[in-house]
Amino acid sequence: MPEQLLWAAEAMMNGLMAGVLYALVALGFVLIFKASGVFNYAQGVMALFAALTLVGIMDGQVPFAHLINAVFGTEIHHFGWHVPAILAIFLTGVVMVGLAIFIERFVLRHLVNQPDIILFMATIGLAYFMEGVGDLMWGSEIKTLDVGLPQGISETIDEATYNWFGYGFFIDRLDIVATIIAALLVASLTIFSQYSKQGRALRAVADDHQAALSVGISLRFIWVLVWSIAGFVALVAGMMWGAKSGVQFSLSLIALKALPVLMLGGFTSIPGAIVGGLIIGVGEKLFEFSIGPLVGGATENWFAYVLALVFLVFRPQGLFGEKIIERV
Amino acid sequence: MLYREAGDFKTTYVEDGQTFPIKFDRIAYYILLAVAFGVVPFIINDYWANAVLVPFLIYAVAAIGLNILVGYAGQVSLGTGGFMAVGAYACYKLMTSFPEVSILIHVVLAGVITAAVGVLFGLPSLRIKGFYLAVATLAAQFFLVWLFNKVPWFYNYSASGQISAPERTVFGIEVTGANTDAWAKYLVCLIFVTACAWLARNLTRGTTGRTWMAIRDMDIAAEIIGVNPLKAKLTAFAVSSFFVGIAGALFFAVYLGSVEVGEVFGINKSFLVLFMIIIGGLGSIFGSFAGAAFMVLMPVLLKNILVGGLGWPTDIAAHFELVIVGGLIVVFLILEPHGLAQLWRVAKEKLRLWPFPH
Amino acid sequence: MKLKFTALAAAAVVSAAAPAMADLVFPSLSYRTGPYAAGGIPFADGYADYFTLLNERDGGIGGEMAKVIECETGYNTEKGVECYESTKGEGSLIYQPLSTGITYQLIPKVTADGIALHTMGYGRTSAKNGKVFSNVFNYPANYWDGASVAINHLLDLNDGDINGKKVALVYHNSAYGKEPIRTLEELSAKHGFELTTLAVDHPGQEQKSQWLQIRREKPDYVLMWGWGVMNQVAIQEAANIRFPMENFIGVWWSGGEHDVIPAGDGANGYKAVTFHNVGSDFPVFDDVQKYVVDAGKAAGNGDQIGTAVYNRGFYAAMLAAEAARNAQEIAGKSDITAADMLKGMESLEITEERMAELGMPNFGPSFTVTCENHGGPGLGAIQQWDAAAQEWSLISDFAPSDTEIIDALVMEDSMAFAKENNIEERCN
Amino acid sequence: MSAQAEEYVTEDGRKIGGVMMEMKNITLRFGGVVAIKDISFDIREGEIRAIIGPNGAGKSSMLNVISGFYNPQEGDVIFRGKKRPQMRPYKVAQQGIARTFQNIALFEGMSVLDNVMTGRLTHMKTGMFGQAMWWGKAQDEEVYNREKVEEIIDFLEIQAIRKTPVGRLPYGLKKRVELARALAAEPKLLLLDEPMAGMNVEEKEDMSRFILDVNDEFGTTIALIEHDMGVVMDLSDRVVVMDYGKKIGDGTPDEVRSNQEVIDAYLGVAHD
Repeated sequence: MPEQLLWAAEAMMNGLMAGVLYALVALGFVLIFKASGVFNYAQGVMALFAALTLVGIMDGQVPFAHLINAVFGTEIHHFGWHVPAILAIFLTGVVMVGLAIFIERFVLRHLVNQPDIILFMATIGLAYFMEGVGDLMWGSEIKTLDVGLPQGISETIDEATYNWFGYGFFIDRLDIVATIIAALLVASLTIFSQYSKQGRALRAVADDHQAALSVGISLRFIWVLVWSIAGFVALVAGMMWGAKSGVQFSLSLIALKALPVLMLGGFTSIPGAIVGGLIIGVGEKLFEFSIGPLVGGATENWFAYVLALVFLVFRPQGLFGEKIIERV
Repeated sequence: MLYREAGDFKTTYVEDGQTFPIKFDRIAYYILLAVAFGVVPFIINDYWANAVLVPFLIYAVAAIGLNILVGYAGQVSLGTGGFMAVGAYACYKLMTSFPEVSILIHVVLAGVITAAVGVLFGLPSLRIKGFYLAVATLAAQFFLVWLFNKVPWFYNYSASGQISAPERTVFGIEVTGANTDAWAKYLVCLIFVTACAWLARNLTRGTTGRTWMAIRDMDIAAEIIGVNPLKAKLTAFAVSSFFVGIAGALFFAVYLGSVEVGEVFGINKSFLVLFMIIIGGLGSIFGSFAGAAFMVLMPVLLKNILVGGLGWPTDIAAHFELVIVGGLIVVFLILEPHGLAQLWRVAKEKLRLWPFPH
Repeated sequence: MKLKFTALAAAAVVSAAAPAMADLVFPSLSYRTGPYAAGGIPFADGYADYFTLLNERDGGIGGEMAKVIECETGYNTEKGVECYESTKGEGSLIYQPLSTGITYQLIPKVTADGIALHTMGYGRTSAKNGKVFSNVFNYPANYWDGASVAINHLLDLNDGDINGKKVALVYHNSAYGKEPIRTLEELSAKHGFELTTLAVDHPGQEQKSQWLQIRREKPDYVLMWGWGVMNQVAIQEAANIRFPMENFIGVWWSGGEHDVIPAGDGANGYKAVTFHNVGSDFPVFDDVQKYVVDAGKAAGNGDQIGTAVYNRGFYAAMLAAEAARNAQEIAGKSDITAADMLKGMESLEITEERMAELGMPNFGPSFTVTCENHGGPGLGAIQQWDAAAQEWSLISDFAPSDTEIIDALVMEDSMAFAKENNIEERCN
Repeated sequence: MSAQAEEYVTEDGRKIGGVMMEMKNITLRFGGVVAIKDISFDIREGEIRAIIGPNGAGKSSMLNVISGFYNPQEGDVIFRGKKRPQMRPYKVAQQGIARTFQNIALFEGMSVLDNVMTGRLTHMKTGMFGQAMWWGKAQDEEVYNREKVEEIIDFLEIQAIRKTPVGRLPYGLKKRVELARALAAEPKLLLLDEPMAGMNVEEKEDMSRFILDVNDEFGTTIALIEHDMGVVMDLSDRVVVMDYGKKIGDGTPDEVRSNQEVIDAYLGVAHD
């Protein structure tokens, strides 16, 4: 049935778009894991924190207003100004760099050479901490994020596909923008890591900590750098998702969407994150489209994991990994 | 010099292998058991039982279970919530299908069923390792929760999708349902905790424990010296899930009385139990208790201090609670990555020498 | 260090357990944190503000000061249990747990402890049957009423004939979300509309698949049982696919300001079922401004007054206060106990006159509670969102649900519960 | 092939029996790389058999084939007259083949005693349930095996460190603990992968003594890889020489020493 095929194609297109966003979040994980061996569970909360900060700055909210009011009995809420989106994004970027320095200074520096699981746990502690601080700073109600991103159906595509196939595809304009931004981000990150001095240092550290140290690369600088980049990636991800749902606690759960991508693509592979994201996005949408109605729907959450799991059982080295030769 | 081991010689291998080789520890342990069984049930009230002790004991069972898998066998799992749900739903189905059978048997059977499910989801561990396995167990977490939510048979087709524990008695004393006395709840959980801790201790100090630890420390070498990795990993999943299933069954039947799977056994539960064993100490039964105590008591204590004691608004207190718990976790990991159990060990070593440190 | 910890623990527990009687205690199990804080904050504010108003303006209820003990649950069942256990010893009269999970927890507990539980527009629907659920009340409306009221609205729109129309239900894939399905199935059999259900898994950030399906299948109407972030995303996605918003009806938990505002103009025309009035255009709010907000005693910033969920909390407090007043009359004393409160609730009568007296004319439906019927008549109305004015308004009167179908369902479910738990019917 | 008789008694009075294990035309590849190329040799009951060769000759791969860790693409492994099917390493261990590793592979998180006890896993028979109950069978078994292990601990003179976590031990002791673990299995065939690598002369002497004692007292057949030619020639009854995955020599130490190909390989004559 051609109609079914068209629908499947539409689901697939949307899956690809969703996949790009998953890839973006996964990218944040990969960067940090590559450079510091940390499985950063706080990535999702970083997205929430970044988006909260962005909205807070744009609306001129007073940080910790609720706390200050409760302690001093004052009634302050807003500075009364509105910061343009571009400037606010820049300022949020600065805050995320500050956060990276804070994390390096107070957490990572003290946990050098600890086992992976300890570092992983530390980031979970960090996630709690940042969630609490974010709430204290900006309040826990839902905030509307409007940085001027377009939303809604893209009529051009709708019309074009209608003329071609007799069925108009639905593509969200936000998704298109997100795809472009994500693609740009990935490209610039690749260029950065390939051609800049810091990028080379980054790759050196990813390859071998000890060797990198011995040729005079500052590990601390690299850590601050990757956490800053990851913070910025989180900001972009937070913006994309926040534009749709408003900025709220649930943003932090997008980390869960990135984990199957990591399994599929590998914790250390940037191309893996991208291709993995696309596979997961398309896979879960197609499954929900085809099998979902038969089993009652709402399958996307677990299907992504099961897909990655099955894939790994048959190919333990992941998407782009070399075949593992075990040695003793 | 109260706490010492000098002069406390072991003349047989049996004595050398016992759980508390130091006499002082042994006495302290028996006193603790005596107080837990003989004193606490008489002074416990609803608040202490429902808000502190019962959840602590149940989480301790779950933590022991997860510690076997993560701490002893080295297989990181984030599916604890899902496995607890299996225990809870198995217990519910058993309770409603065979009302004449004792609830205690149902709880144990729920553990057995969970063990079977655990083995099933443990199979990928033969091919997948480390964080990849951890993420893979999330598949179990999400799938199981989805399943129990989706298939009405599991909740007896009730309109609400909630499962509620009917009233059941042991020796004529109610242990589930609304009219259960605080002490009865407490005692049931205490019995299970004691039994589970004893079983776990026996398994981990003997052949099975060494098999698990060998797999954890170096799986390839373990296989070459004769450990069947399939058997070792799957038994770890089975035993771990058995305990986790018991914890889930108790959580549902004795502690909460009614649950909805997504809310109670969601992914947060998995992380919470993982927290417990890491804060408490991986590969330590004592650590499982310490971690459970820490994670159950800490929020209650903070809440009572901040809201009850200092009179802060509840939301600010709740936010601070997150900040403090998160901060404490990080501080703990920095100060003592091997958890409370290691802290305790170090303290004991200091005590041995005290007051003559040289 | 260890000593200090124990001492602190002891001190904390003592302070938690110390009874402070004499006031009328209304515990408020709120959630100002966590994923659902956006709904929890205004409700808790409204609940607290009403009692503050009574204390400040009237000197309490019947001369007794009302005391609200707030306890943060974070929408977490275990914390809810802790809250219940730590407050029940303080002479609490009525619990409003604000979460289906905690409600199920507390149903057996309050029954054993003899305290009233009021679950207004949530919780266990079949608790309406007072013969089985002695301590649980869910007036004035429950989920099944909500589903029926929504369908009634569709009947009104189509001159009473929705035969062959396609209705889709988008629901949160949880016990809560599944509540209306059974009722809708019965109604679909009765009225001949075609029902499709679309589950959205928690948390609901990603709903492309569901809305693509809606776009393909073009249902005439979409109903929603959403919660948390699912609401905002669903409304945004509906706007994205250009689904006509006036054909999109949410339950009351999908009908707050915070649910529609993030979608901006796209949300214009969206409807929701409600069992209480919206807006700040009531005389009582002038008093709130005067006695509570201006006096610096408001629970929140004071800017939530009139929002849908604030009003719901406010309304819940009003019903609780009225029940307490009724209980005082019956008991003939002002310092009532939890047992008196139960009697007060079981014979509660809310009339139009009484609401007008309270400065809240037409704030909710008028109804009476009896021993057999703890759920009232199941009256609901439809509210609609005006994106330009940024406000909800009622577009229908409070009208009854299809009691014929719902009562049968209530009976079936409550009887099953009674059988499972060996409960004898009362009120005979 | 070596020209010795089927069974004989060595000068120092040890009995060398018939063929215990025979490697027949073994070829092992990793992708395109050939690690072992068509090698055949045998190991006899009771002898000390050495495998030598320059770095990258494929010695360790050969040991891994024997212990079942690698499965050769071609060739047969014949153990005690029966062709061994492809089997997992733990099954090989259960047949009575134990080994040590080039880069020590001890269980760092466990004590010395526990490490050595793992060596006895193949002798533990109590089921899970029995172990969970502990009292009775499991405890008896534990004590019996503990006694066996204590014998080995005494034999290798590591009594003082039995409760020490392995991670804290110096290199030489770790090597000894690893030997203890392998011995605890009471193996029929013991594989030693560079037992003396990284040791000083004194430690080497100790280790050589242990190896000879093991062979002498328990009658254990030993196959070892070693770089130190002096040690190899002193210890072993027969030597296989490998180079670039091929066998270039096989025989008694004296025979091998005079083999021209071996001399070339060791003196680094260019391959043509």
